[in-house]
Formats: sequence, structure tokens, C-alpha cells
Amino acid sequence: MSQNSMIEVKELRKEFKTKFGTLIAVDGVNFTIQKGEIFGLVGESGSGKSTIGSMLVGTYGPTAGTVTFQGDTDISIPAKRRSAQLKQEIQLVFQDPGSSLNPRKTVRQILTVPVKQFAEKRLSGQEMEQRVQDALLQVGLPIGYLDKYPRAIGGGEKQLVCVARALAAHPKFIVLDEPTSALDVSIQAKVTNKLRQLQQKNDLSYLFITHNMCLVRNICDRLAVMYLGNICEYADTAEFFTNPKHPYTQMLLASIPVLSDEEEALKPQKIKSVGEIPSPLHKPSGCPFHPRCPFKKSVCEQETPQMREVSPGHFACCHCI
Amino acid sequence: MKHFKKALCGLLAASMMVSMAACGGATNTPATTTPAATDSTAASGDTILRLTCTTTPDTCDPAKGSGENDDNLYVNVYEALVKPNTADGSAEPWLATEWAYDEATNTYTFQLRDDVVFADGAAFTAADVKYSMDRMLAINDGYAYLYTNYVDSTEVIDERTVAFHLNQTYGPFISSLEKFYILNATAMTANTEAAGDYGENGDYGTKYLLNHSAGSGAYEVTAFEVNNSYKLAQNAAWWGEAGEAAPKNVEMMQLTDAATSKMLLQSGEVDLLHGHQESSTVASLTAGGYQSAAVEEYGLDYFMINTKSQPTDDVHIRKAISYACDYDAMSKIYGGCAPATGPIPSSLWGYSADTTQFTYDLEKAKAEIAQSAYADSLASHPIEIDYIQGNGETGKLCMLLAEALQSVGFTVSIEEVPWVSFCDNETDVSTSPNITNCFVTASYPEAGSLLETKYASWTLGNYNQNEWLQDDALDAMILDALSTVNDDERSQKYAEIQRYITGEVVPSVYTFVSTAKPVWNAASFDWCVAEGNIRGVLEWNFYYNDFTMLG
Amino acid sequence: MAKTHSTLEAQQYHPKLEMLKRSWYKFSKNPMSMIGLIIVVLVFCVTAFCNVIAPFAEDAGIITHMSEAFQGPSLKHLCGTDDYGRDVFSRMLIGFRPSMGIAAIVLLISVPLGVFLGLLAGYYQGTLVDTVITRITELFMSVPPLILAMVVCCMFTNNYVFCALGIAVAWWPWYTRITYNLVVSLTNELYITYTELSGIGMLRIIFSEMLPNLVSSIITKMTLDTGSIILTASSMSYVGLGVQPPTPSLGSMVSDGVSYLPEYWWLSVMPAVAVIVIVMGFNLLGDGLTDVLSVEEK
Amino acid sequence: MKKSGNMILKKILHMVFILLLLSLIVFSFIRLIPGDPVKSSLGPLASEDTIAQYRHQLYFDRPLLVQWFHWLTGVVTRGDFGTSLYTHRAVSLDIAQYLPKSLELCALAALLILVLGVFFGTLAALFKNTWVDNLIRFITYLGVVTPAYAFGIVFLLIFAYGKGAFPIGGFPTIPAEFVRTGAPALDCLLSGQFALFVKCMQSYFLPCISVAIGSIAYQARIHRSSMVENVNADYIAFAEVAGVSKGKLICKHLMKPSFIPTLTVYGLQVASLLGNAFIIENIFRINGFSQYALNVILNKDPYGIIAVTIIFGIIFSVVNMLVDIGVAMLDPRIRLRGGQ
Amino acid sequence: MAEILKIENLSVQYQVYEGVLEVIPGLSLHVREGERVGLIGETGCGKTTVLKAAAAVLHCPPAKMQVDTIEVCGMATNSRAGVKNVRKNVSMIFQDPSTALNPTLKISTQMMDILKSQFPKLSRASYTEKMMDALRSVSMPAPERVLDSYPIQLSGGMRQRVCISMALMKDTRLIIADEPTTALDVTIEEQILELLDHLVQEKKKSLIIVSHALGAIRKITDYVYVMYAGNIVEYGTTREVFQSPLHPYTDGLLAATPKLTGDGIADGIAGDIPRYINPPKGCRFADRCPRASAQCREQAPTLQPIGSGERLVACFAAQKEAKAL
Repeated sequence: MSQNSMIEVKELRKEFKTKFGTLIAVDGVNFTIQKGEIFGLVGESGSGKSTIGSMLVGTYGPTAGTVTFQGDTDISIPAKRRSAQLKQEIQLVFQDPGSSLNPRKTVRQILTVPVKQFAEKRLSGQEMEQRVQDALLQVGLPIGYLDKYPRAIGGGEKQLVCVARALAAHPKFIVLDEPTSALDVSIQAKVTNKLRQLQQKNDLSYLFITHNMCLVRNICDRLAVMYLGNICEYADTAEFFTNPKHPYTQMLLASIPVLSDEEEALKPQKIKSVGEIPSPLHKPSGCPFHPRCPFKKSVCEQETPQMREVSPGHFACCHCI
Repeated sequence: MKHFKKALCGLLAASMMVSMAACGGATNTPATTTPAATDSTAASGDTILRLTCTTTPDTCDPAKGSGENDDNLYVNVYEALVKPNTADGSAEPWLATEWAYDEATNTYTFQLRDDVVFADGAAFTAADVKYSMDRMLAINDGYAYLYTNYVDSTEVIDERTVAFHLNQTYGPFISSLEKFYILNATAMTANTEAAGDYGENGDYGTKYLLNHSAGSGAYEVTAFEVNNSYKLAQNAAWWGEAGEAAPKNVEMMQLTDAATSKMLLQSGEVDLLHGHQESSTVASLTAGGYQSAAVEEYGLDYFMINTKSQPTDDVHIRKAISYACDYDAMSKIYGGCAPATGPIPSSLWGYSADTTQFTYDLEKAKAEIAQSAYADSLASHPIEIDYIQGNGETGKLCMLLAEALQSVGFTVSIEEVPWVSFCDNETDVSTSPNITNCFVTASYPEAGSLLETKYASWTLGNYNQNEWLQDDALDAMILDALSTVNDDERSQKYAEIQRYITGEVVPSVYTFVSTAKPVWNAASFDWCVAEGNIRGVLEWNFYYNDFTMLG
Repeated sequence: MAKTHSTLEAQQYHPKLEMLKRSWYKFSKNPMSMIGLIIVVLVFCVTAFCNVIAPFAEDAGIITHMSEAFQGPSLKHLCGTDDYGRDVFSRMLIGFRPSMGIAAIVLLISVPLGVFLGLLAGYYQGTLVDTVITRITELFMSVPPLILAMVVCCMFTNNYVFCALGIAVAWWPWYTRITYNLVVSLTNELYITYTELSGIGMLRIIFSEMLPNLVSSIITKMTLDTGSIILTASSMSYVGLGVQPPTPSLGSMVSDGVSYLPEYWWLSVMPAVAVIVIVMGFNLLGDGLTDVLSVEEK
Repeated sequence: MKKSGNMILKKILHMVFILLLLSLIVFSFIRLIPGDPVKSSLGPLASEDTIAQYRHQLYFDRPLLVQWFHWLTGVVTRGDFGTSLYTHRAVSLDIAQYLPKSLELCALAALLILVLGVFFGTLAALFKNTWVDNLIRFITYLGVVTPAYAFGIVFLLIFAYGKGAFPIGGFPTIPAEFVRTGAPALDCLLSGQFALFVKCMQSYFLPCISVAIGSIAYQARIHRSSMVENVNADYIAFAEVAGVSKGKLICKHLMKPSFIPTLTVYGLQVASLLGNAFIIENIFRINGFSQYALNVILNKDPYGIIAVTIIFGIIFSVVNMLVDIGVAMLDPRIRLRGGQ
Repeated sequence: MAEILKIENLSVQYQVYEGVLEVIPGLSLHVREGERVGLIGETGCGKTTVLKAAAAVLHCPPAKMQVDTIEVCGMATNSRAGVKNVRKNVSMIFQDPSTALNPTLKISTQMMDILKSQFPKLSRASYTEKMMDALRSVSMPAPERVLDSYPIQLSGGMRQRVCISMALMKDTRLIIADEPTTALDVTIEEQILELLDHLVQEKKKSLIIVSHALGAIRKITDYVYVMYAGNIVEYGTTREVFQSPLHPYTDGLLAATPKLTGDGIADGIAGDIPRYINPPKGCRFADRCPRASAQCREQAPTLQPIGSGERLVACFAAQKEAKAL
């Protein structure tokens, strides 16, 4: 399995010191992303999903636990200490396309940065231009965009430029941190489909971080659902949506506002959303979900449940299973 | 949003709430205004005379100050053994009734008045004189230089007799005593702090005198704020005869801003502007119905030429400068002051008319330059002219001179220098500029005073002497003159010195007689100046006891 | 693909030029900004050519015409003559020079220094470098600029270079602070995060990614500051610090003229109006720039 | 509450540190002065001995750090800032004499800035784009670009002929028995002399306006833009729809958040008031601290300069601290995040 | 049924630096008593502007508004009395609860000011009781603590509950909700929608809700308007519109939304909304429309009824198709 794995995360933990105490953003998380797969990481605000993404790209290192890249490289270190090759191979697309492009630079200048930085040799001007154009064409934008400033292009196109910038580095693995949540629905579709296409064409692996279950349903191969720094459930997409186990997952699915009766039928019916998400600063004892869980037992308050395999490749973390 | 108008009233209240408290931390200060010794709380019938000057004294201590504004205060609150005659400035009795000189022992013996009391009622005795002289010499500031080199000791012979033993003959001794103000020894000792710079004498009462007076004069200090103002009230215990309509209270304010003083006089907040008012101010105020007069002092305006720096070390260059000076124009800038004929103003005792005089003549100036060693290298020897910042219109004088010098071929620069830097520069010959402009007045009404301060080597290194003469022959002449006790002989020696200076050394340009231009509101008071009785010693014009308040 | 490339070249599309054109268009639509610009251009022209423009340029030197003193404004002397009989208008124009010179020196010193330290402190946020620079900045900010400038100017030589040095000493911390704040907000921008994660060198991040985003704010501040510096310098020359007479400076002309108020009002009023107009010009221009740039950022 | 106490304590410690550093820097600076302040202060007649003795007395012949430390102990233990070479007495006496009235002047000016600045700013914002707004904007523009001395002179000219309503020649005399703090108006209030108090306030009127007017204009501009920004905020629309009365809407819901930027700018304005007041103090014959500062600087009086800079430093730091606290009080976001 | 809100031919322009933004060219809509009406639209289509105009909080300037009719409960709103009437009958809930509450005032203060305008003279205790009631009615846990808090101390969901409770404190007939759940997490969104639905039904109020989240609209509305670039392009009962969209924009929008069924996503709608400065002369959607014809570029389509029921669409192609049928 490790031969085939792109990212292997073991007992990953991240704490932040704040003025009000320690914030446990990620609390012992395990998962594996296979080569050539789109792995979805789903959760609501404060679940720690973006923190995991940041650790993978090296914004900061974890407090504990390991992350292994391609089976042998330990990447539980911040980007500063990573090799140039690693930086090239793991790329990142942010949520907010507005802030991820330098407003004072043209698209050409923006794309030149990774092309130059990650080139295997010194590039001539001609080669550089060629590669920059390639990157842009890959995401389906016309060459004319090279001389535009980010301000002059639409939100979806901006996000595509971000993708092009990531691709220009020729990565193997891309962390997509809510890549479409700032976009309108009509534009989101185009970006999502482009991402999927590029993944297949370039044999990439993605970590797709989002809060949108429907999107995950349509793009990811496998997914994990997080709640307050823990993974609750972890399965193949199809299996997951037909047979959700964890009460939180069910609640999540049940809450989705859908567009047709057909979809309505797919939602778990017997659970209703209640309660608030607690602040990660005041994480409940035992199972973090217990204050909102309709199936709560006394053990849930005291003991943290362990991850269990409920069916092959389908894991859930709940005392009731 | 148009109907929000009503709410605006509420706004003020809201913004008041957030008012600043930052500045609440005022320190607990010792009162700088002193409690009045007598009933000086101004009742409605009391008259008050309000004046302005450019700088009020730093302290009420007569051993510390030596400027015209200091004198103005001292003369009203203290009294000396002798005072200048209102006509020619020669010494006449004041606290002393008579004196005698013993040539053999070089001792002056003074008989003192017996009817004098200080403001606190203590009687004036010889001990007070001794105390004041000892203190003066110990502090060695202000006018002490008049006595340090001469007075060996002071002896109390009896309660009404005091003797000064000199260690060398000193011609103008009696005249110089006009600046020796007598302090109330008992009051002073009572108010002396033990800790101080004067050994067993502690602080010698200097702290007390910062804002109190301890004299026997017609007035006493009731409030004193450094660099701002002081107030005087009539001394109820004064032994003399208080003027019938003399002001009961006097307030002197410090004002550096000419515009403000002008406005204050116009708005009626001030009665009299003291000192050198600019001619345009005088013109505009007199046009508005205010009075002004020219009060000649025992001093001159000098261009002091540095005789040790190039190119002014050449006497021909100095002569050229003297010829390049447009005396009439300069005097006109100051509203038409009497011209100077030599280093001594004609009204001063010891003046001699027998001097070499220069007139404004650029041709002669050029001729002098041609004779000088710098005839061919004027361009490479620039001349720097300095004047004191904020010192009336001396800048204009310098400008006129500079313009003329430029026209005869000099390279000239002018600098306006703050007072402190001006003094700093004068402490060393290398930092002294080629020419400075400054007024200098005599400490006592005699030519010797000016000659000594202006040209003697031992008074070198200050703003009064940019000439850096260091001329041994001249030093000897001055010393000889000063130690001559006989008046006629001394006067002749002074004349000889003046002849020598103007004829051979030419160290300075003498422009015109220093003339104060007080402006006053004639409706509020009458004084000697208004009557044309101008006294030669400036401060005696401001002897408030002689004022007549009107209305 | 080669085809698309060539068509692109044929279009001669210059994005920078295009951006400038747009900004200029927006700027030119605001009459106040245009007035500001015109004033500033005029001020620069006067500064450069005052000796040519001034009808009596020699009046700035050692010269007197006592007989012509205190003449009111006339065709010959547009702003009258002063107490030396010199032409107030000419002296005023020549007085622009020290004011502008001081502003130039102050900005030349304080902008590079302040911006550099600000960039450094901002880039090394939270480290010792940051702390040290921030503390030094606070230190210099805690004394009023005018006082600090006067101390420096008085301690050394009283001429306009030291006057400018004095003001610069008081002025740079504000550039450090504005740069620091801008950099801090920039580091939250994801494109900076991206460059950091990509392992791009610190100098390149600072100069190629951050600086272009700061330039507009700093230029705007410089424009507005030029006005404030001229005001400060005129306050200093009002109390006799800075330019030495007889060379004219606007502040000292006002203070010299005050004692002749109200009869000879033109001595002080004219240079005071000049100060007001110059400062207003720079402020209007600065505000105009702020408008254009803030719209652009949206 | 304990948290905010800690915060203030921390700020004070920080302030003390900055001030110590400031004094050390000024000390080293003073040593760099060309020329000899001691010599020139003693006047032309002083002998070399006297100068040497005086220099020794002032610690000028000892190493910098020794001198600084001696000065520091003096300040801390006795409140002794050394002896001024300009007034020839303890600097602390000078401070006690000059500072109170300047502080009073600045406090009154600060009040004016706040009240009038906020008033005109609000007026302009509420009548945005009407003639009221345009007029206020024009006037405030003039206010910002006009040097303070110009205002001083204009007022002087106008009121010199007004004869008395607003005196231009300094303060009325406060009889010695009423002097407590040295700040004339405050002393009158403390001793219940209301007639005299009114006179003091009349004397303060013109200088206050002259000192404050530039800042008032600037403050009004800042407050206007801050208000305009907030008028369009969602919460104003929300409160409006929810039925909050107009008066409350403006005075409370709009004013409180608009005050946050206003207050920050206000702090800077107030902190620099005193440093900029010297020309006005001179014109209106208020013999205050700013004027004193100018004099000690012009006279190169070492201990005076040090004391003056330290006092300015203290005022700046204290004002800034108060503003920080004020902003934290207005803005719970700052308060609840623990001062960040 | 009486029309609670009626807007006819509303046009709004904004004067900005670059020129005039013609945000809304001419829009009509109505909400009848007891109806729950949705307004679907993406970023920048002018939906918030419409709502602000309806609630009489659209400040002019900067906006320049012209309208034939704008009535709330049968009374025009363009007078002082009209505004008073609006305040009496309309409450509004904003998109972002973190900006809709004044950050510098405590919740109790903000609620109190609303109460005071309604009940000027009550005792402190009864005010508090009313506030507690309001909070309890939105099932707020620990209402005492909430009252004593600043907005920043509350989570997003709690803030939105507070906003709703404040909006419901007045007994109004129309609730205007501007994207009330966009800023919230999905489980919280569900709760808020439920709450809103419940309150509206229970108190028999009318509701107009704006959102770009189609699912949310579908969940709680009876009728829906679809808005594009300042125009209403389609109107009908929620059911019909979602099942059989007529306008190509509605169609594209629905197709582009990822579904729980997981059959992939359609490629969405190409391009961006047009600029509002000098907008296209014809149909504003023409540039992005797969069915656009020359007519669409020349002439702006108007809303025309389709079929028998209350179905309106502004598209030449759809109108033709319907006629053909």
C-alpha cells in the first residue's frame, strides 16, 4: 500500500498557543492519499481541515505525528526546510483567488515565478515564454490573458490562473484548499471540471479541502469527514454517500439543501441538525461530537472513540458502531 | 439623512463624554509668586503701571545681573551708596552722605545715612554694606568685575561708617559704586540656605533672591516669574519721599514679539513699551496717537572688526570698512540717532572730540584697499558679518555695510546668529567672524568703562570685543587711566586713548549713539522723558517713583 | 500557438501603460486633483526657474533699496516691497527653493531609510529584528517632530541642510510604520504565502512581490508629506531656524513681516498665502492620488 | 478587569523603557554638540576655574554613562532633572513653572479639537454632498494647509481692536494664596474664584483656538470619512429597519464605531499639540513649556533639553496609552482579543 | 390576496468614479400576504439593492433610484409617513450576521434600542423580559449570557439567531431576508432555515428571501424570482421553476449545481456578468447564452406569461418555444 501512496498521514497533531489557552486544531489524524486519486477532506469551520492542508504544503510543521510523501520522504517539516524538489512536487491552490494573485503583476509575471523557480536549468526568454503559455493554455485560458492584470479578469478565471501557476511547477500532488467556495455556482462548475480533467491528464493527486458535500460527491474518489480536529469517517465516495455511519456525517448529509426530490431521497431522514459547533479552544471531552449527538451514551462523554473499519475501506470513529 | 438635524444637539454631549484627561497630571509646584509682604493686594483705587521689555531678569539678585533690564529692576527696589547725577551722570550721594579718599592707604571711607530702613523695617547699617560687597565678590557675577580687581576688603568702622580698602588705585571707583546695590544683611542671613556653593555662606541667599527682593528702594518685588513678568508694589516703609502720583504697582512683562507688544499697547493692556522699538513700530504707533521719545544712552552701536583674521588684520582694510559705512543711512534706520565721532558717545564723561573721523566715501575706501596687502586678493578673502538674531534692526545695518563692501570689491556674507552661538563664537579668536554688529553701553557713566570693556585684553573673549586687539600699549594706557584718581588727569588720558584708537588702530566702526525708543500711552501717565528731561543713565528714566499716573 | 503569439505582438498591448492611462483618466476627471496637480507643477517650475521668473532676482542677495521700502503692491512690485525696499514677489518665488529643497532632502533621506527598515521589520515579523526596529521607531516618534528637528538643527549648524536633516530624523519613523503595517497586511495575502512556500528568496519577495504593492501608498504619503514638511520647515524658519538671511524663506518672511502689521500687510500676508497655496496643492494632489489608487484597489 | 490591569501595567513598563532609552540617546547627543554649553552659560567673565568647577558640578567631566546614571538617580530619587544652564536653576522648578499652564492650554485645545472636530465632521457626514458638507470641507481644507502662526496672527489682529473681550496679553494675575498647581484656570476653580476663572478662560480663548484650529480641521475630516464609511455599514441599515430612533441611531449606533479611527488620530494630534505650541505661546504671551522648550534648545542647555524631550516623551506615551485604552473601551473586538 | 410588497419598474443607478452603474434597469416584483417568495441571483446581480429599496434603507446618494410604484402594505414608501409605515411592517435580516450587528454595542443595548422605539416607557425588568422572550423564541441557548455579550463573543449561528430575534421583535407583516445563511456552516444553515420557516408559518408572516444557494430557496419558498444582472428573468412557483426551468440562465444554474446523486456537473455558464457601465443594449444574458439569437442582442426581452399559471419568463427563445407548443 505504501508503494502506491502519495501522502501518508500518521497521528498528525497540531496545537496553537493563543492568549486564551492551547487550541488543538488537529488531534491525531490518520489517512492515506493514493497516487492518482482525489481525496476529499470535508468539514465545517473549525474542523481543522485547512490546518492539515497547510501542514502538507509546509506553512508550518505539525506538533506531533508524521507525514510521508511518496512512501519515503518525511515532510512533517515546514517549507523552509524542504528541498527544492519537494517544494516543486507539492503545490497549492488557495480558497480566495482575489488574494492569491499579486494585483501589481500581469498574469505573465505571475506565471513566470514558478516557471523560473522550478526550472531544471537556466531558461532562455523564448523557453520561458513557451512554458508560461503552456501553463495558461493547459487550464483553457487564451494567451491574451497573459498581459492582463488580475483585476481585469473574472473570479473563475483568476482561480484557473492559480491552478495554472501550480501546474507550471509540474507537481505530483496539489492541495486544493476550498478552491471553488468563493465562486458563484455557474463558475464553480467550470473550475471543478477543469481540475478533474487536469488531474487525469497529468496523473496528479489532489487533496481537495471543502465544506461542500455535493461537490465532494461529484469530484472525489475517497473522502474523510472531520469534526473538531478529528476524522469521524473515512471511505470511498460511493460507499460513503450510500451508507454513512457516523452520526455527524449523517447530520451533515441531512442538512444539505438540495434541488430535487430525487436527491432528497438520498439524504438520511432520521436525524436532524441541532446544537452549535463548540470552539476548538473548549473541545468537549470524550467524543468531540457528543454534545450534539442524538445517540449519545454515557461512554461518549468520557472516552475518545477509536477509528474502526466498518466495512472494507470504510472507517468510522464512534462508540455506537 | 436630512431629518437627522435634531440629533445634532445630542452629538455635543456624546463627544464631551470622551474628553481628554491626559493633561491632568500637573505637578505640585512650589509657588513661584511670592506672598506680598505688605498690603499689596490691588484695591480698585490703586494705580498700576504696565510695561513691556524684551527680557525680564533671571533673578532679583543684584549680584547676578548686568543688563539694562536688570538695572531697571535694581534701581527701583535697591539703593546704592551713590547715584548718577541726572544731568551729567557724575556720582552724587545716596545712601552715603559723604566720602573721603586716603591716598596713602588707598582707602575710601563712606559716611552713611542714618534714616534708612529696609522694606522689612530693619535699619540700614555699615554691616549691610560689608555684607553686600563680600557677597558681590564671592558670587563674582554681574557687576562684580568692576570691583574684583580693586577691592581688597571692606571694613565696618562703626554703624554709620564703612571703608573699602583697595589693592590698587582705581579712578572711577566712586562712579562704579552706582552699580553696587545694598542688600538687607539681616533678611538675607535669615533666608540663606545652608547647602550651597559658597562654603560657610551656604547659598548666600541666591535662592531667596530668585523671586524676592531685599532692598531699601521705593518699590519691592511682589511677584516674579522668570522670563515672563514681575510685579512691584510701593514699599510702605520707604525712607524717602514717595511721589505724589507715583504708581502704586508696576508690572513688567517680557515680550519678544514686536507685533504683540504693538497690539497690547493698542488694546490698552500695556502703558509703556520699554527699550529699542523698531522705527516702523514707532512710526505706526505715534501715528495712532501714542508718544515716543529718543532716550540716548551711554553707549554706541559698533561694527567690531576682527584684527586677527584675514583680511581685516590689515589696518587699511579696516579703514576702508570705516569709509564704506553709510553713517547717515544707518542712523536713519534707527530713526535718526546722534552720530558717533569716536569710541565714546559725546554725553559720556571723558569724551574727546579730538579723534580721527570717517565719512561715507567709497572712493576713499577703494583707495585704502589699494594700499592694503589684500589689494589683489580680495576675492579669495571673504568677509563674514554677524549679527544677533532678534536684536532690533542690526540686520539692516549689516546689510547696508555688506552692500557697500560688495560694491568696493569685497566678497561678503551675512549671518544672523542666535544669541548663544554669537557668544560662543566670541570666546575664541578662530571662531570670531570678521565683523560683528552690537550695541555696548558703559557700566558707569565714564569713558573708562567703555574703553575697558571694549579694548582691554583682560576683558577679552566676549561679545563686547570682536576686535581681539591684544595691544599691549593700549592695555597699558587703559590701566594707567583707570588707576588715575585725579579726574582731570584721567580725562586727558581717556582722550589720548581715543586719539590713539581712532587714529592708528581703527578696530571698530562707530555708527551712532545707542538710543532707546520707548513708546507710551500719554493718557495713562506722565514721566521725565515726556517732559524732555531725559536722563543719561537709561534706567534712571524708569525710576517709577518719579512717574505721575494720570486718571 | 506561434500564431497567437504573433498576433499578440501585433496588438502592441502594454499593460503598464494601459493601467497608467486608466488611472490618469480617473484622476483627470476630478477637478480638485487637477488643480492640485497644476499647483504642484507650477511650484516645481518656479523652484527650478525662480531666478529667471522673478522680476528682481537680485533682491534675494545682499542688496538694499532703503528709499523704496514699504511700497504697496503695484504693477512694478506685484506684492509690494519690504522693509529693505526689496521686491516681495521676487523674494517669495526664490523662497520656494529652500522649502522645496528641504522637502526633497527630507524625503530623500527618510523614505528609503524608513521604507527599508519597515520592510525589514515587517518581513521578520515577531523576531528580534522586528522588536528592535519597532522600539527604535517608537523612540523617535515619542518626541514631537518639530522639537526633534529643532534640537538637531540647533545642535549643529543652523542652515537649511541641517534643518532638513533634523526634520528627516523626525520623519523616517512614520515611513517605517506605514511600510511595516502594509507589509504585515501583505503577509496575510496568499500570493505572499505562495512565494514563501515556493522557496523564493527573501530579497525577491521583498522587492519583487511586496514593494510594487507599497509604492502607490508610499508615493501618496510622500505627496501629502511634502505639504506637511513645507509647513514644518516654515514653522522652523519662523523662529529663525533654517535658511539664513538675506536669502529669503517663506516662514522667515512671514515672521519678519509680522511686526509691520497691519500697515504693511503684504510683507507677511503674501508669503503666508504662498505657503498655504503650496501646501494645498500638494494636499489636493495627494488626495487625488489616494482616490485613484483606492478605486484601483477595489 | 485583571487582564486589562495587566495590559496597562505592561504598557507602562514599556513606556518607562522607551523613556530611559530616549534619555540615554539625548545624553549622547548632547555630548556631540560642538561648542561648550557650560562655558557659554557662565558668561564672558567666568574664569577657567569657575568653568571647570561648574563642569565638574554638572558631571560634564565624567564618562557619559556615569553622568547619565547620576542624572537618572537624581530624577528617580529626588525628582531632580539637573540644573538648567539657561535659567540657572533646577530644571524641575522650570518644569513646575512652565508645564502646568501649557498643559492646561493643550488640554483645553484638546477638548476643542474633540468637540469641534467631531461636531463639524458629523455635520459634514450627515449632510454629505450638500452645501453644508462642501462648505465644511472647504474650510477644513484651509485649516489643514494653513500654518498655525498664520491663524495666531490673524486672531491677534482681529482681537487687538476688540479691546478686552478676549485679552491677548497673557493671564490675569492669580493671587499667590490661590496658586496650587500653577495652571491658572485650574487654580481658580480649585479655590472657587469663578470671576477670575472666567477671566482666565477669556485669556485662553484665542491661543487655544489658534493652537487647535489645524487639528480641528484635520479631525473633522477624519471623523467625516469615518462616519461616511459607517453610514453604509450593514448594522446601521439593520438598526434602521429594526426601528431604532434616528437620534439613537446617530449618537450611539453610528457614533461609537465611527469614533475608533477618530480617537486614534486624535491621540496623535493631542500628543503633538504641545510641541507645536511655541509660536502661539510666543504670540499670545503665554510663557509656557513649549516656549521654554524652544528657549532651552536655542540656548543649547543640556539638562533643559533632556528634561524637555523626556517630558514630551512622557506626554506622548501617556496620551497614546490613554488613546489605546479609549479605543479598547470603544471597541470590544480589541478588548476581548486581549489587546491585539 | 393583498400585496404586501409591490415594486413596479424600479431602476437604480450608482454614480461612481468611472461613471454611472446601471445596476437595475427596471424591475417589478410583488409579495402577497402570507407568501414566501425567493429571489435567486448570483454575486453582483443587484438583489441586495432591491431589498434595500424595499426596506427603504437605500441611501440616495450614492444610489439614484427611480420607481413607478413601491408600496408596502398598500402604502407608498417615498414619504416620511411611508417610511414610518415600512418600519412598522417590515423587518430585515442581513447576509452576514457579523456585519449586521454593531460591533461596539452589547446585544442587550442593541435590542433595547429597538424595544424602546416600540414601547417607549416600560420598566427595566419588562424590557429584559421582552428581550429574553425574543431570544428564547429563536431557541437561543443561555439567553442571559448572550444579552450581556458583544457580537464578537458569539458564534456565527448565534449571531444570526440574534439578528432574527431582533427582526422579529417588531410585529411586522413582511420579513426581508438577505442571504441569511450564506455565511453559516451547513448544519447551522439547516437550523436557521428551519427556524425561519417555522417562525414565518407560525406567525403568518410574508417572507422575501434572497440567496444564491438554490437549495435553501427551494426549501422554504412558495414562489421564486430568478434574477440576472438587475433583471428578473423568470418567475413561477418554486416547484415548477426547479423542475422545469425555462430561462437558459436558470437552466444553466441548476445544471451547474453539484448534486447529491453524483452524476458529475455540467460545465456551467461561460463568461461573467456584464459590466453595469454601458451595459449591453439587448438581453443582458445574451453574451453567455447558448440560445442567443440576433434579436437577443438588439432588443431586451420583457417578462411574458407562459402557459396558464403564474409563470413568467424574459427570454425570446423560451417565449417562442411556449408559443409553438
